[in-house]
Amino acid sequence: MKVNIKYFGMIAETANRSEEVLEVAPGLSAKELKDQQIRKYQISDPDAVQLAVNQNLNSEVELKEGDEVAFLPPFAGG
Amino acid sequence: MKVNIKYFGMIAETANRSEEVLEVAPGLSAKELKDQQIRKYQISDPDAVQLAVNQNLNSEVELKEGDEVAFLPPFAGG
Amino acid sequence: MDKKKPKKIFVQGAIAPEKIAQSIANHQSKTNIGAHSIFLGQIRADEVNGKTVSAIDYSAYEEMAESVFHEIRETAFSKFNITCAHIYHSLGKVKKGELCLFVFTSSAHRKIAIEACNYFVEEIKSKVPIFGKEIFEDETHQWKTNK
Amino acid sequence: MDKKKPKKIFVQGAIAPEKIAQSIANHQSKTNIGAHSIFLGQIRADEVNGKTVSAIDYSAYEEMAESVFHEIRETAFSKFNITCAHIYHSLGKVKKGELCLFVFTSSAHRKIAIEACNYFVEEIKSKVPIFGKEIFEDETHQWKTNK
Repeated sequence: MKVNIKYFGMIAETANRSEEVLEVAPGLSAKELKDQQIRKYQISDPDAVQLAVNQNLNSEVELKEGDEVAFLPPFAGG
Repeated sequence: MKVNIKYFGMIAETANRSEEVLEVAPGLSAKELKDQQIRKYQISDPDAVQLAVNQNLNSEVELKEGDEVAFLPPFAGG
Repeated sequence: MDKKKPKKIFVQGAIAPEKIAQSIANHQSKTNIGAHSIFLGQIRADEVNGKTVSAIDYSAYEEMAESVFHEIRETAFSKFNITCAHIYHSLGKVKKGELCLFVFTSSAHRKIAIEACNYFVEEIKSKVPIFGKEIFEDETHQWKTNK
Repeated sequence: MDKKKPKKIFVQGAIAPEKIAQSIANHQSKTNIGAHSIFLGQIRADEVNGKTVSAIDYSAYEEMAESVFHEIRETAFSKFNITCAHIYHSLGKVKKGELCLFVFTSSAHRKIAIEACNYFVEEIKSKVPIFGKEIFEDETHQWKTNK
């Protein structure tokens, strides 16, 4: 199944991309996707990376076809 | 001896004056002056009236020649 | 030093929004500032026994007010690591909806700017001899008291 | 109702002081307001390892940011008796000394306006997905993190 991934800030810079569509195994969890992409792009300080699935901060969910998964570095508004 | 008296806000309105120079007995305390003027002008709510002697909030002092005594109603800045 | 300069607190009539914009713009060259906190007092059209406030006419024991204000300022600079502070209060008539108080503090960090701004507002309300006559639409009035 | 209207939080580039004056002036017809509290974030020329920040380039997960911001706003209106609230944050490059955040709350009474303003600032800093690239004078950069 397909999931739409978005990368922001420092993560987008490290991954050298801001979006991609990935084909993943049904039943993959957001947490597993996070670990996989962090290894793939060698993203530093993984504990500081938060995942938003369909705009909700949550790594505990199982992904579904068409989900939007955002990789978010620490917030820096203001 | 002479003291310079200033009235502000509601007190000036009640006393119908904003300044006057009074001849008072040497040794008169600010507190005594306050009581005397409050009676004279029938100023309401005397507990809400603060006295500033030479710009310091203090009714406990003995007055000296040339002191400036201000009768201050409740503050309302802002 | 901004801190040492004696500052006038009083302005005649309402404080214009453009004055606030000008004060903000004046700080763009101070690049050690990260946060500004601003408080504005505005005249409310309060209803009292069926009558509506149309303006407040402010007066003050000016010499004492300037000196109390100077002490508040000195204390604020010793308590808070602010880079600057600007305070203006109206004298004379300020109509409903217009501004009568402008407190503006700046610091490298937000919490300091915010705490200092609150400190100024509370100190000004409780310690500075300013008096306000609330004028109703029918030209009668009552005297305002800070709670 | 001001409260219900969906609001845009993001503006391109720095926030102009004139925009702040305009926002203030727009409230002069709301005569139930007695106090405004304003917070402004300004870009500091911080020094890091001998290099000086010349600008911050802001980006955001915009759709999520707008929706998180909407929730913050709803919560603020349920927690605080404010008459209105306006918040703007920059996207793109904001130079040192320029403004990147404008939070503006109004209420009948000062404490409510001030508390609500602080609430917005803290919530925006901790919950809204905004990212900042600190650009140094030599065109190198580092990523900013809120503390």
